[in-house]
Amino acid sequence: MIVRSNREIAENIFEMTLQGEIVQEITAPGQFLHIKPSAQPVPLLRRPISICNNNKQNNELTIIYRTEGEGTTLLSERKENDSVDVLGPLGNGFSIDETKQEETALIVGGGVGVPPLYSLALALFERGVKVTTVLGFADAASVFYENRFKEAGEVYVSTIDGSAGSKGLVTDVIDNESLQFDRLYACGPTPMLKALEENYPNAQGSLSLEERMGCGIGACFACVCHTQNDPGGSEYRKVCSDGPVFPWREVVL
Amino acid sequence: MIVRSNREIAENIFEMTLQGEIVQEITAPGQFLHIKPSAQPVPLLRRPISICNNNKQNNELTIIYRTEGEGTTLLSERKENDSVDVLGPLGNGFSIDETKQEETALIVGGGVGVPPLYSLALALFERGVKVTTVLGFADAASVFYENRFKEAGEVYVSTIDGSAGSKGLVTDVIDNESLQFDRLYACGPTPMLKALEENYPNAQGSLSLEERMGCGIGACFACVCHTQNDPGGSEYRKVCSDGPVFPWREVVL
Amino acid sequence: MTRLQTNLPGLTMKNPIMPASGCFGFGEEFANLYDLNQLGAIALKATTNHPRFGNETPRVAETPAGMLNAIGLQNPGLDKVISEKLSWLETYDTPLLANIAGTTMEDYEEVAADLSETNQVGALELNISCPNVKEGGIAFGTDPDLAAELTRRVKAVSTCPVYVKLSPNVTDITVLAQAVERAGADGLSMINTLSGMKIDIHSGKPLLANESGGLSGPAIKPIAIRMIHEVRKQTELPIIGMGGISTLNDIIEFIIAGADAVAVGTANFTNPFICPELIDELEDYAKAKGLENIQELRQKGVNSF
Amino acid sequence: MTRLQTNLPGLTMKNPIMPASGCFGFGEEFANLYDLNQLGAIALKATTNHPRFGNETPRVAETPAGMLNAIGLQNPGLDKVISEKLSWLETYDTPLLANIAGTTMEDYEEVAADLSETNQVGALELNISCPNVKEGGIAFGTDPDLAAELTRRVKAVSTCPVYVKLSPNVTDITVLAQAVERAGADGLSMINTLSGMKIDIHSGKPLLANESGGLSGPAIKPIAIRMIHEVRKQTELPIIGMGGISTLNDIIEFIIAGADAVAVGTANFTNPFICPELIDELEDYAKAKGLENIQELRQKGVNSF
Ligand SMILES: Cc1cc2nc3c(=O)[nH]c(=O)nc-3n(C[C@H](O)[C@H](O)[C@H](O)COP(=O)(O)OP(=O)(O)OC[C@H]3O[C@@H](n4cnc5c(N)ncnc54)[C@H](O)[C@@H]3O)c2cc1C
Ligand SMILES: Cc1cc2nc3c(=O)[nH]c(=O)nc-3n(C[C@H](O)[C@H](O)[C@H](O)COP(=O)(O)OP(=O)(O)OC[C@H]3O[C@@H](n4cnc5c(N)ncnc54)[C@H](O)[C@@H]3O)c2cc1C
Ligand SMILES: Cc1cc2nc3c(=O)[nH]c(=O)nc-3n(C[C@H](O)[C@H](O)[C@H](O)COP(=O)(O)O)c2cc1C
Ligand SMILES: Cc1cc2nc3c(=O)[nH]c(=O)nc-3n(C[C@H](O)[C@H](O)[C@H](O)COP(=O)(O)O)c2cc1C
Ligand code: FES
Ligand code: FES
Repeated sequence: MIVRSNREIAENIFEMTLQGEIVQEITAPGQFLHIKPSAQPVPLLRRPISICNNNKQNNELTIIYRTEGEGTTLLSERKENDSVDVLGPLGNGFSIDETKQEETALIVGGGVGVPPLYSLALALFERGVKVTTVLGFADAASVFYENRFKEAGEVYVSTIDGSAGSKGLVTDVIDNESLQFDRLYACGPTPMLKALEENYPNAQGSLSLEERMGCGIGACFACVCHTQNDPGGSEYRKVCSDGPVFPWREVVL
Repeated sequence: MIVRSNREIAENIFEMTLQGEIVQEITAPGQFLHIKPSAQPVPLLRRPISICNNNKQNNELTIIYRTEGEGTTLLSERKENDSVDVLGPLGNGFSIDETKQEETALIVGGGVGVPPLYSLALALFERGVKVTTVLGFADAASVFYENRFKEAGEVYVSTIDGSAGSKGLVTDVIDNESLQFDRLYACGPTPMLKALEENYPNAQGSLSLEERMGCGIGACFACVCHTQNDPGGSEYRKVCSDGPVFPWREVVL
Repeated sequence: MTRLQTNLPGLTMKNPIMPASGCFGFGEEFANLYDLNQLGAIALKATTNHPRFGNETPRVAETPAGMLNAIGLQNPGLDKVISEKLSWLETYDTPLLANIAGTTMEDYEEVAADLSETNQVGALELNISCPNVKEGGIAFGTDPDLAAELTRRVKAVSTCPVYVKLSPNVTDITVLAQAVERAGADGLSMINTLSGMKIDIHSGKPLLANESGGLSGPAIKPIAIRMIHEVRKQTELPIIGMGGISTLNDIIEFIIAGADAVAVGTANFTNPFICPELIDELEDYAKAKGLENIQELRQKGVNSF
Repeated sequence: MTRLQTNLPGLTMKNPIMPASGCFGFGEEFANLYDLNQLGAIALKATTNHPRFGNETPRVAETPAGMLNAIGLQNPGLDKVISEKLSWLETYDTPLLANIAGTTMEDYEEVAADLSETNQVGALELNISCPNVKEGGIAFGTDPDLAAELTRRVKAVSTCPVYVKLSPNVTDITVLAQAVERAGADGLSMINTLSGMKIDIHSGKPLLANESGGLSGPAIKPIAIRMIHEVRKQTELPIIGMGGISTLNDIIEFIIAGADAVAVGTANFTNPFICPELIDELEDYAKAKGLENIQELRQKGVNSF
């Protein structure tokens, strides 16, 4: 795909717009791209990055990524009109059909778990669902897309150090604001997902997982996770091809 | 150093101008740079490339290289204002003091052995030496710097397929034109150097060698060659730090 | 179109290129991307007698020009491999090399007997070298006597040719190669992964849940080439070469070193179309060089053509 | 400034970083670039009893994230090393680790006795693993009994501590480590290069004149880490870790894996200033993390600080 723009929108957080035919193949919010950060054999593997939003009219999509290590740092150095080796869209995204109009969807995102939730929020909003979003970040410098999510509904932001929004975790926000919901959608660090699972054991909805990947297409078995209610311990799901989005309580976090 | 220009001047032959303080440290024509083609660990090693010419006034030097493999291909992709990781100037170049004014120097270059000879030709010319240059290339498409060398004296070009200049090898030119000389300077493929050594066993002057290198500074012993007149076989020279320029018949080709 | 034809025991191949075991599953995912009939053969994921979940995650880690994996032989087990995977593969006419693994000799015998009985696999590939399974699986690959005995026993119960996949984690790979040759191996696959480790400096712990894993990718290519070159001097057995292949030149290097066919592993992750791309490139290359058969390159240089 | 202080048998080091044997000559070339007193120690180029020319060229070849070398132990021989190299090094107060090599046990004894007698070397490093010398040098490093006997004999004639440099080209490196420990080794250096090969596809011949060579550089780091981790579980002997180090994070990874000090080899070719740069970075890092001593990182993660 061709880089249309690539800019830092928060501390170490980049938003990249890419153009290419594969945008037409996107079927659901929450799918991801598998990106080769360099044409050379170092770094060797592709990096999974969620699709944040897309525009089929002009074949563009947006990704948002944090410069974690070698691969994402190389990605941040790409300039307009550079080309990027992209495999995708991969995986199964969020299903929104399950959520009815007039129902309330609570969207909870943490850090770089936020991006895939953006197109989800828009899709739910368009469907007539009432969307409430809670976004958690480390600090004020890391906050991004707060206003964007407001396009879909009410937005709460929390930061761990309290430098923006309320101080604390996303779960604190939900408690303090007594947020109610029919469906719960989440993506973020595993401790956050676990806390949500504990607090709302009977929630309906889905969550998006991360795991280290090889192939990204289901062939190498690098990315498996256990399923819940599996006494034998032999059941599994592949995050890349069965996920990355799973119904709440389907897989072991 | 900073790339000032980088352009293809013949088929797969690039001329790059680099700017940096190290230009001040150049002491003789024939020294080389040890260039890291990529900041990443692939390709790992530096590439030795001769300094073709330099301009101390504006801290610029020129190199000319053929895109052989991975490293030189990466180098050819560098654009104006990119920076290049350069070690140098390394090695000992051609000594011109040995050649007196009014003497005739024959300069013989083959392929990418031609570049280091250019500043040599200019230096000899400035010294008042009569310079005759013979340049050999594969074919017309590979010819470069023919006119540049004319700044220093008469120039003969030969190509193996006869598509430019006379058909044949540089040694054919010297024979056919009955070129006479007091000093012989050469750089090019080993078979060319060997032919010159055989044809002119008593020539005075020097030649520049190539060898695969590790460190480029004399520490790793990757680049040694045997010396002539060494019955024990234990004498050696390091191409990187004792050379790359050696007096005729000092080292085994 | 016969320039690339490669006939090895049990494997009549249109070309000498196959995906390597464990890097291609049982082909289903790649069948969505291209026609598997283009492949010379398919090396299937290791099959064990019982289903295995494998190791916990993380199972992969990246290293300079390489990767570590500790999948732990996850697979659906012999019965399901036969009933689901092989039956699905039946629609393809590409020969199958069934990789088998186990923790006892009896495990191997059981899987080998049943798989060869299906008549659907062209040959078996004994994974005696997978460094990820702690139950002793590693010993088969490093002890020449055990390797020979295992080969003999598997040969005795198999109706198709048996290739032994050698481990590079040994002092002298030629000793292993000769041991399994004497025991009746029909061919060799080499090399499997090198045992390696990456430590997450933040946690201070090995990054892989299994602590160590198998190193694959371009980083190991010089080791694979050296070992194939060494073994080729000792035996005329067919060698399926692998270890870091990702370009046409890599394949030529392996053939010159002594490989009769090659397998592409890790590169499938970087570029899922790598196998058909390399097959096309090799065909074009053979045509341009005027080779009657690609094996003419063996022991010779490109310049000879 | 004592955060990096590292005291190993015979080597009282300002910091745990030294250039690796064979990648630094005897220091003369680098002394033109920076003050050698900044280094924790210097591992000298292998010394043999008689001068050696070494192998023919090409002696180096590049591989993905690595390089092969087959220098063949070129060195001026014991007498000249003492009279020219050690006497030149006398002006520095950096401890020296003298790497010694040979083809017979007597060779090693002779070199060890004479070098330790000079009182100028802090410790000896037995290169029992150099894969380039065909005369049997490789056997010392792969046979635990030979390695132990060699260690015992060298210890007997040496007046300074003896480190044994282990070869990674073995089935189980812990067996070698334990053998030389029992034989009295004062420390271990690991790892030496892995035996590898590159073929020039144009000529069809191995690129190195020696055919095979030793693989070094980032490509081998996961193998070095795995081996050090394994050996550390078996012994409390000091370990000088090496194999692909080129960044601060690499050094931390080696220390966590179990290394007491580290050596930087191939990276000196890519960046001749790498050693002093890494020393500065490690000092800054230890300061920023508030470490009293860099060894606090051992077995722990960075997050603990
Ligand atoms: C389905 C999915 C979607 C993701 N979406 C996003 C996103 O939208 N924005 C974003 O910033 N990050 C996202 N991540 C995380 C992102 O993949 C990692 O941050 C990235 O791979 C780190 O690569 P690196 O080279 O910078 O780091 P390095 O640490 O150098 O990477 C080394 C290796 O570890 C892998 N790795 C490291 N961290 C992770 C991780 N958290 N998850 C999976 N693999 C990892 C890398 O892919 C690589 O193979 C997603 C991960 C998954 C699995
Ligand atoms: C002192 C000296 C001066 C040189 N000057 C020039 C010059 O001015 N212009 C020019 O085009 N070339 C010159 N060369 C040759 C140039 O170094 C090689 O063409 C270049 O290193 C090839 O690198 P690559 O990555 O493109 O090829 P690859 O084949 O991918 O290189 C692989 C490895 O082999 C080494 N190598 C390959 N060919 C050579 C060679 N001929 N000599 C030394 N090492 C080699 C590379 O440095 C690298 O380490 C010179 C060589 C030496 C020794
Ligand atoms: C993720 C992964 C899984 C593997 N699984 C198997 C396996 O099940 N059986 C086997 O014999 N080899 C297995 N291998 C080894 C490969 O078949 C191959 O020998 C090795 O990776 C070297 O080739 P490469 O560098 O091209 O990957 C696996 C390799 C990888 C990377
Ligand atoms: C060119 C070269 C020469 C070497 N010579 C020696 C030697 O003489 N003695 C020795 O014990 N190791 C020698 N080594 C091995 C290194 O000391 C080191 O163990 C190995 O290169 C791994 O470290 P690295 O990856 O940082 O280079 C040599 C390595 C290289 C690259
Ligand atoms: S990454 Fe290969 S199966 Fe998921
Ligand atoms: S390249 Fe290292 S001594 Fe010449």
